[in-house]
Amino acid sequence: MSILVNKDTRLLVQGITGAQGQFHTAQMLAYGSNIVAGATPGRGGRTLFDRVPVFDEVEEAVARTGANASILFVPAPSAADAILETADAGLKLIICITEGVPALDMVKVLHVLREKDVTLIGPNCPGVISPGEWCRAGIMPLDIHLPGRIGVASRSGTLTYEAVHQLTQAGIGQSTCIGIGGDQLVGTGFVDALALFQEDPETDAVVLIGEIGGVKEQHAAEFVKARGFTKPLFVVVAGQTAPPGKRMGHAGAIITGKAALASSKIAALQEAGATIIPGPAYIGETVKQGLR
Amino acid sequence: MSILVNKDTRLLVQGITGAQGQFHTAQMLAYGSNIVAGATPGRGGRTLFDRVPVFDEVEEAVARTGANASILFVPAPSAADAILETADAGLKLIICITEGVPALDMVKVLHVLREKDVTLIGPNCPGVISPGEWCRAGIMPLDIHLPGRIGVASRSGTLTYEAVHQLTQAGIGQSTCIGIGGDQLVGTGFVDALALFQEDPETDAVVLIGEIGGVKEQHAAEFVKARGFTKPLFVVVAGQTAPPGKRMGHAGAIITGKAALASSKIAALQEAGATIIPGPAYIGETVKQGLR
Amino acid sequence: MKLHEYQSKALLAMYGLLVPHGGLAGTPAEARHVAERLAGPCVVKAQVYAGGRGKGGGIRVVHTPHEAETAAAAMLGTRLVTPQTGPQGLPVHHVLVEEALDIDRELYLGITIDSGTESVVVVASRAGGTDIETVAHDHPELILRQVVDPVVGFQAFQGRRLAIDMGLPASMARSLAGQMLALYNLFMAKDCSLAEINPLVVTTDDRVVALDAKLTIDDDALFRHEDLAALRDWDQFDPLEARAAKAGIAYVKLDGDVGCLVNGAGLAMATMDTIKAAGFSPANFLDVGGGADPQRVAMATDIILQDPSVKRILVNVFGGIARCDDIARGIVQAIPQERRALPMVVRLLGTNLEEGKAIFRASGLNVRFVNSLLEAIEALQALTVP
Amino acid sequence: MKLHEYQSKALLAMYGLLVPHGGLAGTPAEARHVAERLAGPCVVKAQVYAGGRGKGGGIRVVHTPHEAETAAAAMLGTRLVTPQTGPQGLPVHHVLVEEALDIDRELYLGITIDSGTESVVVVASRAGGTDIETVAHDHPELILRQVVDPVVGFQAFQGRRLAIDMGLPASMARSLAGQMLALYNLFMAKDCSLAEINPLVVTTDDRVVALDAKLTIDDDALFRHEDLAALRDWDQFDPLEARAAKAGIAYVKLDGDVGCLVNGAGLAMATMDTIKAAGFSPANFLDVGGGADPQRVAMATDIILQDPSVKRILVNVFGGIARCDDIARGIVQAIPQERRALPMVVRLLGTNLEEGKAIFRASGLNVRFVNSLLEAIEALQALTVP
Repeated sequence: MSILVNKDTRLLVQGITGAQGQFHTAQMLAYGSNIVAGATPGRGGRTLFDRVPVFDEVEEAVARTGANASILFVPAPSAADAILETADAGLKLIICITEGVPALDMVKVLHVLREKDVTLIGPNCPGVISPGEWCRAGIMPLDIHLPGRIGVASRSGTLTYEAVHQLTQAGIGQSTCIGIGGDQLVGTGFVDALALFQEDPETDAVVLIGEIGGVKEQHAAEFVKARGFTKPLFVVVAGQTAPPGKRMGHAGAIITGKAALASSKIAALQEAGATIIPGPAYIGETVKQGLR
Repeated sequence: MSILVNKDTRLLVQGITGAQGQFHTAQMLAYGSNIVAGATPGRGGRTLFDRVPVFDEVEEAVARTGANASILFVPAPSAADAILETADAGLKLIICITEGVPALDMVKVLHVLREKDVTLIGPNCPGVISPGEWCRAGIMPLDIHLPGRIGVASRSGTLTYEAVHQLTQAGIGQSTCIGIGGDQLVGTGFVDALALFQEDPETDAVVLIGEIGGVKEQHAAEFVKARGFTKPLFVVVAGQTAPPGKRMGHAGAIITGKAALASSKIAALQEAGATIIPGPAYIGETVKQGLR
Repeated sequence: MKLHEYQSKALLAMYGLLVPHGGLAGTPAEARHVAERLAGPCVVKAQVYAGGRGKGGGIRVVHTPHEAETAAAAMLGTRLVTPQTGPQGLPVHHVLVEEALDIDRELYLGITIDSGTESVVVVASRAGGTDIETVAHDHPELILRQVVDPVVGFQAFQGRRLAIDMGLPASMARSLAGQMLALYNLFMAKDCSLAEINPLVVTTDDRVVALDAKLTIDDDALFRHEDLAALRDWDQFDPLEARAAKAGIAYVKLDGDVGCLVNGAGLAMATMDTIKAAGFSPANFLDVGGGADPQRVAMATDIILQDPSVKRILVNVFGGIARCDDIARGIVQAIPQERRALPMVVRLLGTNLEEGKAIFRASGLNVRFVNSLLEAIEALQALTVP
Repeated sequence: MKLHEYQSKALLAMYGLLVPHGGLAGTPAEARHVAERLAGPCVVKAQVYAGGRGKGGGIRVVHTPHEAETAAAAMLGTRLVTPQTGPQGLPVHHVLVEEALDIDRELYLGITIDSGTESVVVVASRAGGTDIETVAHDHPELILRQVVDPVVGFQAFQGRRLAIDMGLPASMARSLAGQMLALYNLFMAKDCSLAEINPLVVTTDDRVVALDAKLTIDDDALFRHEDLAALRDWDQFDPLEARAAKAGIAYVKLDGDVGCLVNGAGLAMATMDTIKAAGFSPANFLDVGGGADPQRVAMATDIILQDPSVKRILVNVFGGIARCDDIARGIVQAIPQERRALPMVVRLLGTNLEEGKAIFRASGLNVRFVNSLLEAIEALQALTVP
């Protein structure tokens, strides 16, 4: 088992005709993901990779192919529209890879999605992969994952890969790995991810990779303290050496206020009972020892 | 018993310091309504009628007096703000007398109220009165009501008074009378009112006074057909002689399309099993005979 | 509040919609000048607050500036009668002279507020250029709707969906969606209650152009659109209706002979129904509005009397707040000596009822008091008209 | 993207907020002219992308046009150092000369996006004129917040509530609420990520004026604000950071001596943490961004090398998509002959790893390959710097 995506996921790819969309569709197909349709406005009617029909509209794609989840590679200016189109078509899982979505677009979009009970992963995220189910709805490297029973949740893309790589090198397989996205506003936070992992009988423990900025890690700590998540939790927070007041790439990765400091986040999670990984280099090692 | 307002209603009056607010507050007090507070921004600190403290803010008025419902006599440009302020302060029943609220304001306000589960009566309505409970949260004449077991729901103000007057003259008392308001967009429709009357053990039958324009009467008919309302229902629809395409005062009272015609509404309600009152002059008479 | 076509199109253009090139003309010579500037076949369109102008001769295709001048001369200064104006027609003070376009398809695009969903809805149809209510009745499947979520507003995907469902090629869907979004932005910014482009045409060179446009602004929102409020063209109103509107009285001229003066729109309609039940026809709808103060009542009475068809009057004021003596004073004051014999049925409820009756009695007016609508029916039937 | 104070105030004024009378000056003479026009005591304010200007001598109160000229001359052309700029300071190319006001109270007003409530929040405090983060830490009870419902936007009642809770008289609450609404409208229309007025002053004659203003525009939304995007003042950036930003590389100069080149912001921070764990300090944060194509990698390498503090380099590119030979080529191409001895620890993962290694080996660069972050720590510790 796994969370969010599995063998029954029938994936739609929006923005499939763009360079990134095509490249990652090929990669997802190679991994084994069940991609049933693509959609790009104005580009419908063709078939890609000899098997993926492309539609103009999401509504039509869903009606014709039974797609039940969608992954978005659309340009940032169209991302809000594409997410809303997907929600309007009735899909309950949307994975938005797109980077650079305006924050005020997300304020409105999230308000609508909360009303409709739609799960959004991202935006500005690497997506979701469930290795044991051979379902990759994302852009992560193909060859670093190992089927297993550890969940991974992270705000960063490449740092997630790093964590997964260390786990796999240490012989520790993953149930599902989620990149929740680097933006300030994302659809699914650490708390949501932990709640899903808690319910998943095939996830034994979770590795959470935090970052400076925001209060997402503190929310996770509160959730754990409130017994919303009771499995072993391993935590690393990146950016311990980042100076305050400087923007570090991600929209969210800027330290403002004490709560945003790595040390505050680590303290909160430690108090909640999580095992603190001493640094990004020690993820595999720490989890391996902790699971003994 | 009654619906919406009763002896336990602790009423706040917003816009209490205006001419209309003061006049009707005096009338409501005279009737016996339990008015616990008033509110007008910038006019807080005084006491009206030797017993009603006035506050600047609704939040403060609620906190200090335990008000649990509010009636609004605010200028139309401020109505949306005042309704939202009241909902934000936690009140679950808001009666908006104000006429002339822009329709697009109401589109947004209603969206918020639906999310918060707040009951709004109006705008552009005469309010609600429960004669047996001596609670008048409205602007209806004081001396036409009679405590009893018939519910009244109407889109019009003075036509409601006419209907109530005829009932009282015929010796038929009322449980609660609601003017749902003459605008196209109102918080509580006929369907909501019928649902409340259905649940009220002290209401035996309902008089519904419809008008040309819109489809509110058809919605009521569907609700009755679906057995949402099963008590005796008496119906009159005003505007049978109004010519199509002309605006008749109310924002909503314009006939556009067949559904808006009085005849369409009457047919729908008749099919749903309602007793049709042959004309506005025959309300008391018809109900009296029907109840025998 | 309605706007003229040319006013509507100016707003459309401001919000990024394509409208035909053209210009407004108040004289035949100006119409010729506009046509000269446009250099090609033109359309001359009478500017009145009503549709159906084509059927009334209010839209003419012309091929030369001279023809434009002639067509404008035939319209300007006349009253245009269309199926929507009534027999008296509406005065034509301006014509709009526009380039004629080569049209491939005619679409319908409208935005309004839907009380069922309590939302703004965008309505579109491939059957543009005709009366949309007829289309809705005969071919409901041709009417497409998209409900707008108030949180995010109209979205491009909704526009593309409407375009594709109207049968347009996917390649045009994006630009049409853009036009719809522009109209939506206008609708919201200007507090419209209706924004209608019928037809929205696709030209043979694939441009999407608003050939006609009709905006109605929410009267209740005019307080925040003073610029628009100033555009109201009172000449397009029945003079009595205009006078009433300016005084805050809702008055609609009808074709019967019983004048009625009522407070409240619902009661006014009920009173009209009662007049009909008595075997008569109402001469008007009149809601004197809240409070019914003496000045307003006098003004309302005078407006009713200005209608030469009025042979009798039914007053139905259901007060509580209204003081009957005030109402009586207002009516008595407004009725001139020569109309004192006009039979009136008066039903009043409110404070100072006896004082009001006394004022009527002292006035010498031909008044019959009744206590209910049922009595009003009887009284109307018993009236002898002088 | 930050805006200068004068640019922010121009937008504030456009949205109906009161700002002090004043004018921008690029020369001391211009400053004198503005002061002459204002005729009274003035404030001369250096225009830089940083706060804390008062402490750095970037804000001067002057009483005559001559004093204004002198104050401007002292600022213009210098680099202003404030607690927020770092020791190198920021260049002053313009000063804002404004009327001095008689101030009764100083308030704080800010609008930003709160990730907790996923909403726009309006923040206000009676403790304006000071560092708001210090207030938030020392006196959290003085920080007031109102969450904005995205359906209806900021409401007047929220503004009145903030005003009253800040201790303002109810009589002023309405006008202050109006100013808040104006700032909210600006925030939404211009896609701000931060709109801050600190202080918002109440003058002794009860006017509410924005004495300072700081707007930050959401970089991700600049595609719909081309006019604002053009206002970016590259002179206010560290030259290397500016060059990186123009190339789409996220680079932040730090004070260590280990240059690092990484793909991904999270991994870049993790790499910095790893450098620290090895007992060194990072010279920079650098996220080369998606794809890591050879040109970008070369540009990133060159930017790192421009920093004279850099004594060694750690490359950490976790590919999948990235081709290691491309990355190797980019780095090799960017390192000039005289820096070839610079010790580098390289950790690559991706396709064509062996080809990449071969290119490094053939280049003669002083490269040590590692396979993991743990090995990177060891390798850094084992390095001998020439």
